[in-house]
Amino acid sequence: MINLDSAGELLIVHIVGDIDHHTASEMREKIDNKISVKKPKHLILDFKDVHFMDSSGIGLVLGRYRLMQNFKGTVEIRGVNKQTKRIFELAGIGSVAIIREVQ
Amino acid sequence: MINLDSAGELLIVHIVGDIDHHTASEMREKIDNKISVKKPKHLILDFKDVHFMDSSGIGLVLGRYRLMQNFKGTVEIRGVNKQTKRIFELAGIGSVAIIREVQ
Amino acid sequence: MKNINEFKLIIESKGVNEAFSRAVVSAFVSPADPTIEELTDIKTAVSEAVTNSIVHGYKNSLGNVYIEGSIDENNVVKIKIKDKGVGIEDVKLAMQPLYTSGDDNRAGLGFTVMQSFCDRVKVSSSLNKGTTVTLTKKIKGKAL
Amino acid sequence: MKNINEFKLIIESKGVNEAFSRAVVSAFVSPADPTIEELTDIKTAVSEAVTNSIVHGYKNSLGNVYIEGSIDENNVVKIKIKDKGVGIEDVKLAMQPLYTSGDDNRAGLGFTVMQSFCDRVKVSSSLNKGTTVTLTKKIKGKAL
Ligand SMILES: Nc1ncnc2c1ncn2[C@@H]1O[C@H](COP(=O)(O)OP(=O)(O)O)[C@@H](O)[C@H]1O
Ligand SMILES: Nc1ncnc2c1ncn2[C@@H]1O[C@H](COP(=O)(O)OP(=O)(O)O)[C@@H](O)[C@H]1O
Repeated sequence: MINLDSAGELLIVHIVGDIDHHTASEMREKIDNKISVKKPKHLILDFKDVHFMDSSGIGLVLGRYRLMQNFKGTVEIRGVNKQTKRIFELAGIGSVAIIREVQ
Repeated sequence: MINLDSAGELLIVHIVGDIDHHTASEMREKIDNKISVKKPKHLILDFKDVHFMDSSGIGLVLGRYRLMQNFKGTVEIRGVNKQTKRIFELAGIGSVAIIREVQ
Repeated sequence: MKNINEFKLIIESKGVNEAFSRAVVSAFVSPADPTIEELTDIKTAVSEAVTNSIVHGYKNSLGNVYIEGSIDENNVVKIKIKDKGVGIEDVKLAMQPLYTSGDDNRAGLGFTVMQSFCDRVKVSSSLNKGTTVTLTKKIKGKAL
Repeated sequence: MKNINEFKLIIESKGVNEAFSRAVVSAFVSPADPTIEELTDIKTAVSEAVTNSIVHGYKNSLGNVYIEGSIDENNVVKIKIKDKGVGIEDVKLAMQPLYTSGDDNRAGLGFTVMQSFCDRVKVSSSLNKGTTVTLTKKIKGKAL
Protein backbone atom coordinates (compact mmCIF):
# COMPACT_ATOMS: atom_id res chain seq x y z
CA MET A 1 0.00 0.00 0.00
CA ILE A 2 1.07 3.52 -0.74
CA ASN A 3 0.10 6.74 0.99
CA LEU A 4 0.98 9.92 -0.83
CA ASP A 5 1.40 13.32 0.74
CA SER A 6 2.60 16.31 -1.19
CA ALA A 7 3.36 19.90 -0.21
CA GLY A 8 4.92 22.35 -2.62
CA GLU A 9 8.06 20.84 -4.08
CA LEU A 10 8.01 17.89 -1.71
CA LEU A 11 6.38 14.49 -2.27
CA ILE A 12 6.29 12.08 0.66
CA VAL A 13 5.49 8.46 -0.15
CA HIS A 14 4.63 6.28 2.79
CA ILE A 15 5.01 2.60 1.87
CA VAL A 16 3.03 0.09 3.90
CA GLY A 17 3.53 -3.69 3.77
CA ASP A 18 5.94 -6.22 2.31
CA ILE A 19 7.90 -5.24 -0.79
CA ASP A 20 8.48 -8.06 -3.25
CA HIS A 21 8.32 -8.29 -7.03
CA HIS A 22 4.55 -8.76 -6.91
CA THR A 23 3.67 -5.86 -4.61
CA ALA A 24 6.33 -3.50 -5.99
CA SER A 25 4.72 -3.18 -9.41
CA GLU A 26 1.54 -1.66 -8.03
CA MET A 27 3.49 0.64 -5.72
CA ARG A 28 5.66 1.76 -8.60
CA GLU A 29 2.69 2.71 -10.72
CA LYS A 30 1.07 4.83 -8.02
CA ILE A 31 4.27 6.65 -7.15
CA ASP A 32 5.16 7.35 -10.79
CA ASN A 33 1.71 8.71 -11.56
CA LYS A 34 2.08 11.18 -8.75
CA ILE A 35 5.62 12.14 -9.71
CA SER A 36 4.59 12.83 -13.32
CA VAL A 37 1.75 15.05 -12.19
CA LYS A 38 3.49 16.87 -9.33
CA LYS A 39 7.05 16.97 -10.65
CA PRO A 40 8.41 17.43 -7.09
CA LYS A 41 11.93 18.66 -6.35
CA HIS A 42 12.30 16.27 -3.42
CA LEU A 43 10.98 12.75 -3.09
CA ILE A 44 10.89 11.12 0.33
CA LEU A 45 10.22 7.39 0.48
CA ASP A 46 9.22 6.41 3.99
CA PHE A 47 9.95 2.74 4.77
CA LYS A 48 8.98 2.72 8.44
CA ASP A 49 6.01 0.42 7.79
CA VAL A 50 7.88 -1.95 5.51
CA HIS A 51 8.57 -5.08 7.54
CA PHE A 52 9.88 -7.20 4.71
CA MET A 53 11.72 -6.29 1.54
CA ASP A 54 13.72 -8.28 -0.98
CA SER A 55 15.84 -6.92 -3.86
CA SER A 56 12.66 -5.66 -5.56
CA GLY A 57 12.86 -2.78 -3.09
CA ILE A 58 16.17 -1.77 -4.64
CA GLY A 59 14.61 -1.69 -8.07
CA LEU A 60 11.78 0.38 -6.66
CA VAL A 61 14.16 3.01 -5.30
CA LEU A 62 16.53 3.05 -8.29
CA GLY A 63 13.67 3.43 -10.75
CA ARG A 64 12.26 6.38 -8.83
CA TYR A 65 15.75 7.88 -8.61
CA ARG A 66 16.08 7.73 -12.40
CA LEU A 67 12.71 9.38 -12.86
CA MET A 68 13.60 12.17 -10.41
CA GLN A 69 16.93 12.66 -12.23
CA ASN A 70 14.97 13.72 -15.31
CA PHE A 71 14.16 17.00 -13.65
CA LYS A 72 17.11 17.11 -11.25
CA GLY A 73 15.12 16.12 -8.17
CA THR A 74 16.55 14.41 -5.07
CA VAL A 75 15.54 11.25 -3.31
CA GLU A 76 15.56 10.55 0.40
CA ILE A 77 14.84 7.20 2.07
CA ARG A 78 13.46 7.39 5.56
CA GLY A 79 12.52 5.00 8.37
CA VAL A 80 14.85 2.26 7.23
CA ASN A 81 15.12 -0.61 9.74
CA LYS A 82 17.87 -3.16 10.29
CA GLN A 83 16.72 -5.56 7.58
CA THR A 84 15.83 -3.05 4.87
CA LYS A 85 19.08 -1.22 5.62
CA ARG A 86 21.11 -4.36 4.90
CA ILE A 87 19.48 -4.73 1.51
CA PHE A 88 20.03 -1.08 0.64
CA GLU A 89 23.68 -1.27 1.71
CA LEU A 90 24.22 -4.36 -0.41
CA ALA A 91 23.11 -2.28 -3.37
CA GLY A 92 25.05 0.82 -2.43
CA ILE A 93 21.88 2.89 -2.55
CA GLY A 94 23.64 5.43 -0.32
CA SER A 95 25.30 6.87 -3.41
CA VAL A 96 22.02 7.89 -5.04
CA ALA A 97 19.80 8.67 -2.07
CA ILE A 98 20.10 9.98 1.48
CA ILE A 99 19.26 7.15 3.89
CA ARG A 100 17.78 7.89 7.31
CA GLU A 101 17.23 5.12 9.81
CA VAL A 102 14.32 4.82 12.20
CA GLN A 103 14.98 6.70 15.44
CA MET B 1 3.42 -23.45 27.83
CA ILE B 2 1.98 -23.81 31.27
CA ASN B 3 2.33 -21.52 34.28
CA LEU B 4 1.23 -22.97 37.60
CA ASP B 5 0.19 -21.01 40.63
CA SER B 6 -1.18 -22.63 43.74
CA ALA B 7 -2.49 -21.24 46.99
CA GLY B 8 -4.10 -23.44 49.65
CA GLU B 9 -6.81 -25.51 48.03
CA LEU B 10 -6.65 -23.63 44.75
CA LEU B 11 -4.54 -24.45 41.70
CA ILE B 12 -4.45 -21.93 38.88
CA VAL B 13 -3.10 -23.11 35.54
CA HIS B 14 -2.29 -20.43 33.02
CA ILE B 15 -2.07 -21.92 29.54
CA VAL B 16 -0.01 -20.01 26.96
CA GLY B 17 0.02 -20.78 23.22
CA ASP B 18 -1.86 -22.88 20.71
CA ILE B 19 -3.56 -26.04 21.94
CA ASP B 20 -3.49 -28.95 19.52
CA HIS B 21 -2.86 -32.67 19.92
CA HIS B 22 0.90 -32.10 19.85
CA THR B 23 1.12 -29.32 22.43
CA ALA B 24 -1.66 -30.70 24.65
CA SER B 25 0.29 -33.78 25.71
CA GLU B 26 3.06 -31.78 27.34
CA MET B 27 0.56 -29.46 28.99
CA ARG B 28 -1.40 -32.40 30.34
CA GLU B 29 1.64 -33.94 31.93
CA LYS B 30 2.66 -30.78 33.74
CA ILE B 31 -0.83 -30.10 35.04
CA ASP B 32 -1.38 -33.67 36.20
CA ASN B 33 1.91 -33.77 38.05
CA LYS B 34 0.92 -30.70 40.00
CA ILE B 35 -2.60 -31.99 40.67
CA SER B 36 -1.27 -35.29 42.05
CA VAL B 37 1.09 -33.48 44.38
CA LYS B 38 -1.19 -30.64 45.49
CA LYS B 39 -4.56 -32.39 45.40
CA PRO B 40 -6.35 -29.04 45.11
CA LYS B 41 -10.08 -28.58 45.80
CA HIS B 42 -10.46 -26.10 42.95
CA LEU B 43 -8.72 -26.12 39.60
CA ILE B 44 -8.80 -22.99 37.47
CA LEU B 45 -7.68 -23.30 33.85
CA ASP B 46 -6.95 -19.85 32.45
CA PHE B 47 -7.28 -19.71 28.65
CA LYS B 48 -6.74 -15.98 28.16
CA ASP B 49 -3.44 -16.56 26.34
CA VAL B 50 -4.72 -19.38 24.17
CA HIS B 51 -5.21 -17.93 20.71
CA PHE B 52 -5.89 -21.18 18.93
CA MET B 53 -7.46 -24.40 20.12
CA ASP B 54 -8.88 -27.44 18.35
CA SER B 55 -10.81 -30.35 19.90
CA SER B 56 -7.65 -31.42 21.74
CA GLY B 57 -8.51 -28.61 24.17
CA ILE B 58 -11.74 -30.42 25.03
CA GLY B 59 -9.83 -33.59 25.84
CA LEU B 60 -7.46 -31.50 27.94
CA VAL B 61 -10.31 -30.11 30.04
CA LEU B 62 -12.31 -33.35 30.31
CA GLY B 63 -9.27 -35.35 31.40
CA ARG B 64 -8.47 -32.84 34.15
CA TYR B 65 -12.14 -32.87 35.18
CA ARG B 66 -12.02 -36.65 35.61
CA LEU B 67 -8.87 -36.40 37.68
CA MET B 68 -10.40 -33.72 39.91
CA GLN B 69 -13.52 -35.87 40.33
CA ASN B 70 -11.37 -38.48 42.08
CA PHE B 71 -11.21 -36.26 45.10
CA LYS B 72 -14.40 -34.32 44.50
CA GLY B 73 -12.67 -31.16 43.25
CA THR B 74 -14.22 -28.56 40.92
CA VAL B 75 -12.98 -27.15 37.62
CA GLU B 76 -13.34 -23.62 36.36
CA ILE B 77 -12.38 -22.37 32.90
CA ARG B 78 -11.42 -18.74 32.68
CA GLY B 79 -10.52 -16.21 30.02
CA VAL B 80 -12.33 -18.03 27.24
CA ASN B 81 -12.48 -16.01 24.00
CA LYS B 82 -14.92 -16.21 21.11
CA GLN B 83 -13.16 -19.05 19.30
CA THR B 84 -12.31 -21.24 22.29
CA LYS B 85 -15.84 -20.67 23.59
CA ARG B 86 -17.33 -22.10 20.41
CA ILE B 87 -15.28 -25.27 20.76
CA PHE B 88 -16.23 -25.66 24.43
CA GLU B 89 -19.91 -25.13 23.65
CA LEU B 90 -19.80 -27.72 20.90
CA ALA B 91 -18.63 -30.19 23.52
CA GLY B 92 -21.08 -29.08 26.19
CA ILE B 93 -18.21 -28.45 28.59
CA GLY B 94 -20.54 -26.13 30.55
CA SER B 95 -22.01 -29.18 32.27
CA VAL B 96 -18.73 -30.20 33.88
CA ALA B 97 -16.99 -26.88 34.42
CA ILE B 98 -17.86 -23.25 35.10
CA ILE B 99 -16.93 -21.17 32.06
CA ARG B 100 -15.96 -17.52 32.41
CA GLU B 101 -15.32 -15.39 29.36
CA VAL B 102 -12.70 -12.70 29.01
CA GLN B 103 -14.00 -9.35 30.29
CA MET C 1 -15.52 -22.38 -10.97
CA LYS C 2 -12.01 -21.57 -12.04
CA ASN C 3 -9.35 -21.78 -9.35
CA ILE C 4 -7.46 -18.57 -8.81
CA ASN C 5 -4.74 -20.30 -6.81
CA GLU C 6 -3.80 -23.76 -5.57
CA PHE C 7 -1.02 -25.60 -3.76
CA LYS C 8 0.12 -29.10 -2.92
CA LEU C 9 2.00 -29.84 0.26
CA ILE C 10 3.56 -33.04 1.53
CA ILE C 11 4.48 -33.23 5.20
CA GLU C 12 5.48 -35.97 7.58
CA SER C 13 3.18 -37.29 10.29
CA LYS C 14 4.91 -35.43 13.10
CA GLY C 15 3.13 -33.50 15.82
CA VAL C 16 4.97 -30.28 15.03
CA ASN C 17 3.36 -30.33 11.57
CA GLU C 18 -0.11 -29.78 13.03
CA ALA C 19 0.90 -26.15 13.63
CA PHE C 20 2.85 -26.03 10.34
CA SER C 21 -0.15 -27.11 8.27
CA ARG C 22 -2.37 -24.56 10.00
CA ALA C 23 0.13 -21.83 9.20
CA VAL C 24 0.37 -22.91 5.55
CA VAL C 25 -3.38 -22.96 5.04
CA SER C 26 -3.72 -19.66 6.83
CA ALA C 27 -1.14 -18.01 4.57
CA PHE C 28 -2.79 -19.50 1.49
CA VAL C 29 -6.26 -18.19 2.36
CA SER C 30 -5.15 -14.76 3.62
CA PRO C 31 -5.07 -12.97 0.23
CA ALA C 32 -8.84 -13.61 -0.04
CA ASP C 33 -9.19 -11.31 2.96
CA PRO C 34 -11.10 -13.66 5.26
CA THR C 35 -12.46 -12.46 8.60
CA ILE C 36 -10.53 -13.67 11.65
CA GLU C 37 -13.41 -16.03 12.37
CA GLU C 38 -13.39 -17.54 8.88
CA LEU C 39 -9.64 -18.01 9.05
CA THR C 40 -9.84 -19.62 12.48
CA ASP C 41 -12.63 -21.93 11.29
CA ILE C 42 -10.49 -23.20 8.44
CA LYS C 43 -7.37 -23.53 10.58
CA THR C 44 -9.31 -25.47 13.21
CA ALA C 45 -10.84 -27.88 10.70
CA VAL C 46 -7.46 -28.46 9.05
CA SER C 47 -5.86 -29.04 12.44
CA GLU C 48 -8.46 -31.74 13.20
CA ALA C 49 -7.99 -33.55 9.91
CA VAL C 50 -4.18 -33.43 9.98
CA THR C 51 -4.16 -34.60 13.60
CA ASN C 52 -6.42 -37.51 12.65
CA SER C 53 -4.02 -38.58 9.91
CA ILE C 54 -1.10 -38.48 12.34
CA VAL C 55 -2.83 -40.02 15.36
CA HIS C 56 -5.32 -42.44 13.82
CA GLY C 57 -4.15 -42.92 10.23
CA TYR C 58 -0.51 -43.57 11.01
CA LYS C 59 -0.97 -44.34 14.74
CA ASN C 60 2.01 -42.13 15.49
CA SER C 61 4.34 -44.04 13.17
CA LEU C 62 5.96 -42.16 10.29
CA GLY C 63 4.10 -41.54 7.03
CA ASN C 64 3.24 -38.71 4.67
CA VAL C 65 0.27 -36.41 4.91
CA TYR C 66 -0.79 -34.86 1.58
CA ILE C 67 -2.53 -31.51 1.70
CA GLU C 68 -4.01 -29.87 -1.37
CA GLY C 69 -5.65 -26.49 -1.32
CA SER C 70 -7.49 -24.38 -3.83
CA ILE C 71 -9.46 -21.17 -3.89
CA ASP C 72 -11.78 -20.29 -6.75
CA GLU C 73 -13.22 -17.12 -8.26
CA ASN C 74 -16.13 -17.25 -5.84
CA ASN C 75 -13.80 -17.43 -2.84
CA VAL C 76 -14.67 -21.06 -2.24
CA VAL C 77 -11.77 -22.66 -0.38
CA LYS C 78 -11.20 -26.41 -0.70
CA ILE C 79 -8.62 -28.21 1.41
CA LYS C 80 -7.98 -31.91 0.91
CA ILE C 81 -6.08 -33.83 3.62
CA LYS C 82 -4.98 -37.31 2.63
CA ASP C 83 -3.06 -40.09 4.36
CA LYS C 84 -2.05 -43.61 3.36
CA GLY C 85 -2.71 -44.97 6.83
CA VAL C 86 -4.97 -47.64 8.31
CA GLY C 87 -8.22 -46.22 6.94
CA ILE C 88 -11.64 -46.12 8.57
CA GLU C 89 -13.83 -49.20 8.61
CA ASP C 90 -17.14 -47.46 9.23
CA VAL C 91 -17.03 -43.79 8.20
CA LYS C 92 -20.57 -43.10 9.36
CA LEU C 93 -19.80 -44.39 12.84
CA ALA C 94 -16.48 -42.55 12.95
CA MET C 95 -18.25 -39.27 12.19
CA GLN C 96 -20.72 -39.64 15.07
CA PRO C 97 -20.14 -36.99 17.73
CA LEU C 98 -18.15 -38.38 20.68
CA TYR C 99 -17.12 -41.53 18.83
CA THR C 100 -13.40 -42.15 19.16
CA SER C 101 -11.14 -45.14 18.80
CA GLY C 102 -8.42 -43.18 20.55
CA ASP C 103 -7.45 -42.90 24.22
CA ASP C 104 -9.29 -40.63 26.60
CA ASN C 105 -7.35 -37.59 25.54
CA ARG C 106 -9.35 -37.64 22.31
CA ALA C 107 -12.81 -36.17 22.67
CA GLY C 108 -14.28 -37.82 19.58
CA LEU C 109 -15.29 -34.40 18.31
CA GLY C 110 -12.86 -33.86 15.46
CA PHE C 111 -15.36 -34.53 12.69
CA THR C 112 -18.01 -32.57 14.58
CA VAL C 113 -15.70 -29.56 14.69
CA MET C 114 -14.89 -29.90 10.97
CA GLN C 115 -18.58 -30.09 10.13
CA SER C 116 -19.61 -27.15 12.23
CA PHE C 117 -16.76 -24.92 10.98
CA CYS C 118 -16.98 -25.78 7.26
CA ASP C 119 -19.75 -25.72 4.69
CA ARG C 120 -19.03 -29.27 3.65
CA VAL C 121 -16.91 -32.19 4.85
CA LYS C 122 -16.38 -35.16 2.57
CA VAL C 123 -14.67 -38.28 3.88
CA SER C 124 -13.56 -41.19 1.76
CA SER C 125 -11.56 -43.99 3.27
CA SER C 126 -10.61 -47.54 2.55
CA LEU C 127 -9.18 -50.00 5.04
CA ASN C 128 -5.40 -50.31 5.01
CA LYS C 129 -5.23 -47.87 2.10
CA GLY C 130 -5.91 -44.56 3.77
CA THR C 131 -8.27 -41.67 4.27
CA THR C 132 -9.06 -38.48 2.39
CA VAL C 133 -10.97 -35.63 4.00
CA THR C 134 -12.12 -32.72 1.84
CA LEU C 135 -13.12 -29.52 3.56
CA THR C 136 -15.05 -26.84 1.67
CA LYS C 137 -15.80 -23.35 2.91
CA LYS C 138 -16.82 -20.17 1.16
CA ILE C 139 -15.07 -17.02 2.37
CA LYS C 140 -17.33 -14.01 2.54
CA GLY C 141 -14.45 -11.85 3.66
CA LYS C 142 -14.38 -8.46 5.30
CA ALA C 143 -17.05 -5.92 4.50
CA LEU C 144 -15.42 -2.85 2.95
CA MET D 1 22.90 -35.43 9.45
CA LYS D 2 19.44 -36.80 10.00
CA ASN D 3 16.58 -34.54 9.06
CA ILE D 4 14.22 -33.78 11.90
CA ASN D 5 11.56 -32.44 9.58
CA GLU D 6 10.96 -31.85 5.88
CA PHE D 7 8.26 -30.72 3.46
CA LYS D 8 7.50 -30.54 -0.22
CA LEU D 9 5.38 -27.79 -1.67
CA ILE D 10 4.14 -27.21 -5.20
CA ILE D 11 2.83 -23.77 -6.07
CA GLU D 12 1.94 -21.95 -9.25
CA SER D 13 4.10 -19.19 -10.71
CA LYS D 14 1.81 -16.40 -9.54
CA GLY D 15 2.99 -13.23 -7.88
CA VAL D 16 0.83 -13.78 -4.82
CA ASN D 17 2.82 -16.95 -4.13
CA GLU D 18 5.98 -14.99 -3.44
CA ALA D 19 4.46 -14.01 -0.08
CA PHE D 20 2.90 -17.46 0.33
CA SER D 21 6.22 -19.27 -0.05
CA ARG D 22 7.87 -16.91 2.43
CA ALA D 23 5.15 -17.63 4.96
CA VAL D 24 5.46 -21.40 4.46
CA VAL D 25 9.21 -21.41 4.91
CA SER D 26 8.92 -19.12 7.90
CA ALA D 27 6.40 -21.44 9.59
CA PHE D 28 8.58 -24.44 8.81
CA VAL D 29 11.72 -22.95 10.34
CA SER D 30 10.03 -21.37 13.38
CA PRO D 31 10.10 -24.44 15.68
CA ALA D 32 13.93 -24.29 15.52
CA ASP D 33 13.63 -20.97 17.33
CA PRO D 34 15.57 -18.80 14.87
CA THR D 35 16.37 -15.18 15.67
CA ILE D 36 14.27 -12.63 13.78
CA GLU D 37 17.34 -11.88 11.68
CA GLU D 38 17.92 -15.52 10.75
CA LEU D 39 14.28 -15.92 9.84
CA THR D 40 14.31 -12.77 7.74
CA ASP D 41 17.49 -13.90 5.98
CA ILE D 42 15.87 -17.17 4.95
CA LYS D 43 12.61 -15.50 3.92
CA THR D 44 14.48 -12.96 1.83
CA ALA D 45 16.59 -15.57 0.04
CA VAL D 46 13.52 -17.72 -0.65
CA SER D 47 11.64 -14.69 -1.94
CA GLU D 48 14.48 -13.99 -4.41
CA ALA D 49 14.62 -17.55 -5.71
CA VAL D 50 10.85 -17.96 -6.04
CA THR D 51 10.57 -14.59 -7.76
CA ASN D 52 13.30 -15.63 -10.21
CA SER D 53 11.38 -18.81 -11.09
CA ILE D 54 8.22 -16.79 -11.72
CA VAL D 55 9.78 -13.82 -13.51
CA HIS D 56 12.74 -15.35 -15.36
CA GLY D 57 12.07 -19.10 -15.38
CA TYR D 58 8.47 -18.91 -16.56
CA LYS D 59 8.62 -15.31 -17.87
CA ASN D 60 5.31 -14.65 -16.16
CA SER D 61 3.52 -17.51 -17.93
CA LEU D 62 1.99 -20.27 -15.81
CA GLY D 63 4.10 -23.13 -14.47
CA ASN D 64 4.83 -24.92 -11.22
CA VAL D 65 7.43 -23.95 -8.66
CA TYR D 66 8.64 -26.84 -6.50
CA ILE D 67 9.91 -26.02 -3.04
CA GLU D 68 11.49 -28.61 -0.77
CA GLY D 69 12.63 -27.84 2.74
CA SER D 70 14.46 -29.75 5.41
CA ILE D 71 16.00 -29.09 8.79
CA ASP D 72 18.47 -31.45 10.38
CA GLU D 73 19.63 -32.28 13.89
CA ASN D 74 22.26 -29.54 13.73
CA ASN D 75 19.66 -26.93 12.79
CA VAL D 76 20.91 -26.76 9.23
CA VAL D 77 18.05 -25.55 7.03
CA LYS D 78 18.02 -26.48 3.34
CA ILE D 79 15.49 -25.02 0.94
CA LYS D 80 15.41 -26.12 -2.68
CA ILE D 81 13.51 -24.02 -5.20
CA LYS D 82 12.99 -25.63 -8.57
CA ASP D 83 11.28 -24.59 -11.79
CA LYS D 84 10.86 -26.20 -15.20
CA GLY D 85 11.31 -22.94 -17.00
CA VAL D 86 13.71 -21.57 -19.61
CA GLY D 87 16.88 -22.27 -17.62
CA ILE D 88 20.05 -20.20 -17.40
CA GLU D 89 22.61 -20.34 -20.18
CA ASP D 90 25.58 -19.02 -18.20
CA VAL D 91 25.08 -19.51 -14.45
CA LYS D 92 28.34 -17.80 -13.55
CA LEU D 93 27.37 -14.69 -15.47
CA ALA D 94 23.84 -14.76 -14.06
CA MET D 95 25.22 -14.78 -10.53
CA GLN D 96 27.37 -11.66 -11.07
CA PRO D 97 26.17 -8.75 -8.95
CA LEU D 98 24.07 -6.33 -11.02
CA TYR D 99 23.65 -8.74 -13.93
CA THR D 100 20.04 -8.99 -14.99
CA SER D 101 18.26 -10.09 -18.13
CA GLY D 102 15.11 -8.44 -16.77
CA ASP D 103 13.71 -4.94 -17.25
CA ASP D 104 14.96 -2.02 -15.19
CA ASN D 105 12.77 -2.88 -12.26
CA ARG D 106 15.11 -5.78 -11.54
CA ALA D 107 18.28 -4.76 -9.77
CA GLY D 108 20.28 -7.85 -10.72
CA LEU D 109 20.99 -8.46 -7.06
CA GLY D 110 18.82 -11.50 -6.34
CA PHE D 111 21.70 -13.98 -6.28
CA THR D 112 23.85 -11.51 -4.35
CA VAL D 113 21.14 -11.26 -1.68
CA MET D 114 20.81 -15.06 -1.52
CA GLN D 115 24.58 -15.44 -1.15
CA SER D 116 24.97 -12.81 1.52
CA PHE D 117 22.00 -14.08 3.56
CA CYS D 118 22.73 -17.83 3.34
CA ASP D 119 25.76 -19.97 4.14
CA ARG D 120 25.63 -21.60 0.74
CA VAL D 121 23.79 -21.12 -2.57
CA LYS D 122 23.92 -23.87 -5.16
CA VAL D 123 22.51 -23.27 -8.63
CA SER D 124 22.05 -25.92 -11.26
CA SER D 125 20.30 -25.11 -14.48
CA SER D 126 19.91 -26.44 -17.94
CA LEU D 127 18.58 -24.57 -20.92
CA ASN D 128 14.88 -25.13 -21.66
CA LYS D 129 14.71 -27.64 -18.82
CA GLY D 130 14.74 -25.44 -15.76
CA THR D 131 16.63 -24.23 -12.75
CA THR D 132 17.18 -25.49 -9.22
CA VAL D 133 18.50 -23.25 -6.47
CA THR D 134 19.48 -24.80 -3.14
CA LEU D 135 19.85 -22.50 -0.17
CA THR D 136 21.60 -23.71 2.98
CA LYS D 137 21.76 -21.90 6.29
CA LYS D 138 22.53 -23.00 9.81
CA ILE D 139 20.25 -21.60 12.49
CA LYS D 140 22.04 -20.69 15.69
CA GLY D 141 18.79 -19.71 17.31
CA LYS D 142 18.07 -17.59 20.33
CA ALA D 143 20.46 -17.61 23.26
CA LEU D 144 18.63 -18.98 26.30
N1 LIG E 1 -7.32 -40.28 9.05
C1 LIG E 1 -7.90 -41.27 9.78
N2 LIG E 1 -7.42 -42.53 9.71
C2 LIG E 1 -7.97 -43.52 10.44
N3 LIG E 1 -9.02 -43.32 11.28
C3 LIG E 1 -9.53 -42.09 11.40
C4 LIG E 1 -9.00 -40.99 10.67
N4 LIG E 1 -9.72 -39.91 10.98
C5 LIG E 1 -10.64 -40.28 11.86
N5 LIG E 1 -10.56 -41.60 12.14
C6 LIG E 1 -11.42 -42.38 13.03
O1 LIG E 1 -12.56 -41.60 13.35
C7 LIG E 1 -12.68 -41.43 14.76
C8 LIG E 1 -13.34 -40.14 15.09
O2 LIG E 1 -12.52 -39.06 14.71
P1 LIG E 1 -12.75 -37.62 15.35
O3 LIG E 1 -14.20 -37.25 15.28
O4 LIG E 1 -11.78 -36.68 14.72
O5 LIG E 1 -12.41 -37.80 16.90
P2 LIG E 1 -11.03 -38.11 17.64
O6 LIG E 1 -9.90 -37.70 16.74
O7 LIG E 1 -11.08 -37.29 18.87
O8 LIG E 1 -11.03 -39.57 17.90
C9 LIG E 1 -11.27 -41.60 15.27
O9 LIG E 1 -11.23 -41.94 16.64
C10 LIG E 1 -10.73 -42.71 14.35
O10 LIG E 1 -11.20 -43.96 14.77
N1 LIG F 1 14.93 -19.47 -12.23
C1 LIG F 1 15.55 -18.81 -13.24
N2 LIG F 1 15.27 -19.14 -14.52
C2 LIG F 1 15.88 -18.49 -15.55
N3 LIG F 1 16.78 -17.50 -15.38
C3 LIG F 1 17.10 -17.12 -14.13
C4 LIG F 1 16.51 -17.75 -13.00
N4 LIG F 1 17.03 -17.19 -11.90
C5 LIG F 1 17.91 -16.26 -12.32
N5 LIG F 1 17.95 -16.21 -13.66
C6 LIG F 1 18.81 -15.31 -14.46
O1 LIG F 1 19.81 -14.74 -13.64
C7 LIG F 1 19.73 -13.32 -13.70
C8 LIG F 1 20.17 -12.71 -12.38
O2 LIG F 1 19.26 -13.03 -11.36
P1 LIG F 1 19.21 -12.16 -10.03
O3 LIG F 1 20.59 -12.00 -9.48
O4 LIG F 1 18.21 -12.78 -9.11
O5 LIG F 1 18.74 -10.71 -10.48
P2 LIG F 1 17.32 -10.24 -11.08
O6 LIG F 1 16.25 -11.19 -10.69
O7 LIG F 1 17.13 -8.90 -10.47
O8 LIG F 1 17.51 -10.17 -12.57
C9 LIG F 1 18.32 -13.03 -14.09
O9 LIG F 1 18.17 -11.75 -14.64
C10 LIG F 1 18.05 -14.16 -15.08
O10 LIG F 1 18.62 -13.87 -16.33
